[in-house]
Amino acid sequence: MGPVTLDGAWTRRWVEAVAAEVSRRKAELTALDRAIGDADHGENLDRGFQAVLGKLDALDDGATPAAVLRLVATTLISTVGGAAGPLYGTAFLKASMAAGDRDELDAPALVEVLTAARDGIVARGKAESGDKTMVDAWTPAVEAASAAGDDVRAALAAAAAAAAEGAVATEPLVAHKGRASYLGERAVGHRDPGAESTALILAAAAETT
Amino acid sequence: MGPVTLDGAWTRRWVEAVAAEVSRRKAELTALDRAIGDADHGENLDRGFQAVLGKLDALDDGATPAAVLRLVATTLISTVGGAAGPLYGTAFLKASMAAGDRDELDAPALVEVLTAARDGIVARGKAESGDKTMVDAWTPAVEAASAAGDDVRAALAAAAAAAAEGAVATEPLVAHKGRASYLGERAVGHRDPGAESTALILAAAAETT
Amino acid sequence: MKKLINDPGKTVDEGLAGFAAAHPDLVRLIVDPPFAVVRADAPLNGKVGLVSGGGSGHEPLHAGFVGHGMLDAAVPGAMFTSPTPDPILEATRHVNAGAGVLHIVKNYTGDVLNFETAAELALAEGIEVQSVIVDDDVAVKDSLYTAGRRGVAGTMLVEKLAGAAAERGDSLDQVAEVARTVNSRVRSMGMALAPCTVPHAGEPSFELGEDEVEIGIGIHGEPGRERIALEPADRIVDRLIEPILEDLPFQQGDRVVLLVNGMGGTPQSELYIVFRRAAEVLADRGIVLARSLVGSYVTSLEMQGVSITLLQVDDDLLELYDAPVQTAALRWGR
Amino acid sequence: MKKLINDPGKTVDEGLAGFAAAHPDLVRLIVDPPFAVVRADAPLNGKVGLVSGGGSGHEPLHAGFVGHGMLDAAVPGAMFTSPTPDPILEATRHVNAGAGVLHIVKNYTGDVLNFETAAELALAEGIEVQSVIVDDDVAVKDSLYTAGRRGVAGTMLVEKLAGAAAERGDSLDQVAEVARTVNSRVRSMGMALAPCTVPHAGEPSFELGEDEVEIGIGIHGEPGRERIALEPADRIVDRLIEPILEDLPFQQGDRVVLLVNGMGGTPQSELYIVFRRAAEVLADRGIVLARSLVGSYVTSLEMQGVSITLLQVDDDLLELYDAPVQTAALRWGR
Ligand SMILES: Nc1ncnc2c1ncn2[C@@H]1O[C@H](COP(=O)(O)OP(=O)(O)O)[C@@H](O)[C@H]1O
Ligand SMILES: Nc1ncnc2c1ncn2[C@@H]1O[C@H](COP(=O)(O)OP(=O)(O)O)[C@@H](O)[C@H]1O
Ligand SMILES: [Mg+2]
Ligand SMILES: [Mg+2]
Ligand SMILES: [Mg+2]
Ligand SMILES: [Mg+2]
Repeated sequence: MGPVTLDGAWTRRWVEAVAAEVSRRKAELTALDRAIGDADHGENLDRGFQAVLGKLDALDDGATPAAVLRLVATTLISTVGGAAGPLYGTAFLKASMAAGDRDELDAPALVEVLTAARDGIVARGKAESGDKTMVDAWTPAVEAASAAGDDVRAALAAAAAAAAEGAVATEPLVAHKGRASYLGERAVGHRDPGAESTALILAAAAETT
Repeated sequence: MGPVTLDGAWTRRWVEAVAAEVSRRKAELTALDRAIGDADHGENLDRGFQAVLGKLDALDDGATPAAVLRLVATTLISTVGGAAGPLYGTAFLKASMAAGDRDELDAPALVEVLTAARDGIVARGKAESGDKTMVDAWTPAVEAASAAGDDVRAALAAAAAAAAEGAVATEPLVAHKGRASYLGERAVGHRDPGAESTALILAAAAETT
Repeated sequence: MKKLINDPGKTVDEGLAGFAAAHPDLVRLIVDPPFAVVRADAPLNGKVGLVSGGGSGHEPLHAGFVGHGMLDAAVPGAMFTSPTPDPILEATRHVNAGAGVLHIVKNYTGDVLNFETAAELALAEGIEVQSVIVDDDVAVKDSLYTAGRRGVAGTMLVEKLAGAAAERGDSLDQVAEVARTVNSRVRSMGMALAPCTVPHAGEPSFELGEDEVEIGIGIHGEPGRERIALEPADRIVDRLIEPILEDLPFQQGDRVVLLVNGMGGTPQSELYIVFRRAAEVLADRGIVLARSLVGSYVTSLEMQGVSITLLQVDDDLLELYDAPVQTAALRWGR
Repeated sequence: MKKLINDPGKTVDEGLAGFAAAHPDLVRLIVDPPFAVVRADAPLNGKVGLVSGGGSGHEPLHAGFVGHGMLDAAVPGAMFTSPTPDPILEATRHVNAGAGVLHIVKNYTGDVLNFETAAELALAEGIEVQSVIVDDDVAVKDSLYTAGRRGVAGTMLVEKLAGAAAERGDSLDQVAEVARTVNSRVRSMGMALAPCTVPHAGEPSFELGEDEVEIGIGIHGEPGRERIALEPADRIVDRLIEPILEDLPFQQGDRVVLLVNGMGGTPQSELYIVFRRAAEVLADRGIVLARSLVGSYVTSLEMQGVSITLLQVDDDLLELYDAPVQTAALRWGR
């Protein structure tokens, strides 16, 4: 694959890819949530990203990454609801603020953006690593991206791989946050739906050219 | 079998046999009622005849057939409820009145008693033959008993056989009375539960020695 | 069968004991002979007494409607089985305050026969009794070839309006007349998505395939008019309301009370989806929605389904509908 | 999945449209942004506004409690999903009459976060907002290792008593104090015999074997504390009420409101069987049954099951409980 430039157009393609993937894997995400939650995570995210799709067209062609991210943030906040709505909403909002007025993101900027997103989630939801939440996909992703060096493509790939592993690694955990925390030991053996959707979002980023 | 005398003791044995049979076939009667009614006929009769059993002991040893029949009548009226309670209650009440102060019933008296029971049911429920009710077991039974001549045992056997046939013969009918009448054509193919319980009651009489 | 019960044979008794324990301000329980639920302050001097009853399993009907402005006594039978004459007679005695007693009887052979006997026995004791038979269910053809229409959800409106008439001091004749008028102007029809299970029977009253619904269901788990494939709610509402509208018939300019009644296991949101369509149909016909009532009032245990009831009202009936009522299941104005 | 719905994606909207059509005397519907149910006569000059809300599927909570003496607005989210901040903010604006607005929030991560955002936005507009988090469910351990106790059926008592306080003219601080006091004295626990099916999901939220029940169930179809073999109702009541009694703890001589709440698909007779045993346990402990409430108020669609709630009351709280309320689902005193 050629060199990738994470400009506004890329950001838009990425968001479109996320929307397509969420739609395709909606039932799977909801099934994860049925096991240890309330069976709506796929439905919630799909409602949100479909709304995002509907609003992307209204953006300027030359919109910056930050502008796209902000649109995602406000749309998720006003359409998703549940826990994931404010958490992902905050993540995209903080990401947008970190992106600032840059026209494109290089590797260090990407790390800043991912870090801001993760910190936003932690600030809102107060989850720590190992609490069996989406944080368990975000934190390894941030760390892997930082360690990946100056190649933004490599950073994205590393983040996606780490998020995927992080999601799998939630399976043996007892949950301490979110609905799954009501279950105690009974949550063991199930993957956290939010961690899985985070892996999906970052995988879509790595695959977006 | 030896000659039978339908005295008070016989009447009591017959009622005990009915109670035992209703108890044994409760589920079957209820299943018939489930198909074209409300799934309680076996339960209703069993509640009633169990109550009768509980009161039989209080009767004098020398109680006449009428006294036993009256006890059955008042107990069924006050414990069965539904359609079958008043109908069987009236049947036993009229039967008791027809038995009068006789110490035992010969064949003509038996025919009088059965006729009174049937007439009581018709007077209360207004059903005609062919309406797919217990009347379709009672009427053939009364006719067969009248035609059976002077042997009371033969009269009982004829009544039981005719009631059983009458119950089977309700199967192809559309109902015009009781809950099954709500079903129209959908009642076709099902036996009327009340006709079946009438057959049971008369079969028990034929078998009581 | 999974139920919150102890002994299947004791569900009615224990449920009533709980009911009486929860509402001592409204009712007391007569337990000998078992069972009747009587208004706590009965008999009320000079007031006509209202008694209804029938098989259990339709709660809150009838016990939930005992109280100021509605019934004076409710006589519950065994599950889905009309009560025997004894408790009906006993309830009649308890609520007789010298002005006579009205029996409100749903039209089922068993109910009619048992109330008939009780009324005869009461008359023999010198209690003046009148009976009104409720038969609002248009799912059943009223003809020589059936036991006649069943009494279903419209019964609660007969009880409400006749109860209000009694409360304002109407005579027995007048209260009976109100009950008959309401019965002549009320029509209902119901359907089921899923059957209920009577505790002592242990299995569902009928079977429905994964995509089937039963139209014209009764409230005793007896099968209905026809079995059709599941359809959208709006279409089902149309199937229920059309025969109702045609029957009276209800006409443009009529004012109605619309009762959307859950069969016991239906979520409230679905009742309101049904209500929405029913109100739309009425508006299309130029029929005026005077009052609305949505809830699970005349049920069949945990059956899933709904019934629609329309009552044609004039100013008098509306005044009776609006009059204060204070019962466990229906309450307004006090 | 058999339901009385049209489009699974429209059940909430259509249900609300029906609700508003049925109760124009009590509420009006704000549809932009969709959706909030607002008291028909809001804003009421000088009165503190009460707003609650949460995922749909728990009807009559919260919309059924909008009206005189209870909520000023209810904000329903998608099925089992907390609403977003926009409609919460819009509802807050509508009921603000200058005396401030109280948000009553069930303790779920999503509800807390979305109400938090709405409250911040409202404050930024100059509307005084306070929030009370309801967390009455003793099935969940309240510790650093969980999201904390859930808000379940006790929520309706918080809404009732805080609503009465607002109606009598209490200030925002006072109303919030009443809400917090009620929350500190109310405890609940629930169980399920059978799960519900969220329309868009199309399959049950969890599976239960033919003889299994789920103890400590939440109201979102999320699994409970433990799964046990079906037991008699009395034994199940004991399992629910013991942890409740121990928690506060409730003690001899305490006066309580006992709420037996159906989860949506439970027949009323079973609720009263449960009530009977619960009242018996209280009597055994010398706890005084001050008031009783039995019905399906805080539900999970058609889930079969029950929850028990105890609220410890004094004269003040009892006065607030008894104060007139006029809403679609709870009504007395007017
Ligand atoms: N406090 C929290 N911090 C971080 N993530 C959380 C927190 N609570 C829940 N989550 C995430 O949200 C996901 C559930 O989202 P969703 O199902 O859409 O919301 P809800 O739980 O309100 O139904 C969980 O799988 C988890 O990853
Ligand atoms: N009008 C009637 N005349 C004669 N028999 C009747 C009449 N109505 C009902 N029955 C009989 O009663 C039986 C039903 O009894 P049961 O199930 O105990 O009462 P219910 O119908 O009230 O549940 C029917 O099978 C029928 O034989
Ligand atoms: Mg969820
Ligand atoms: Mg029957
Ligand atoms: Mg019956
Ligand atoms: Mg949710």
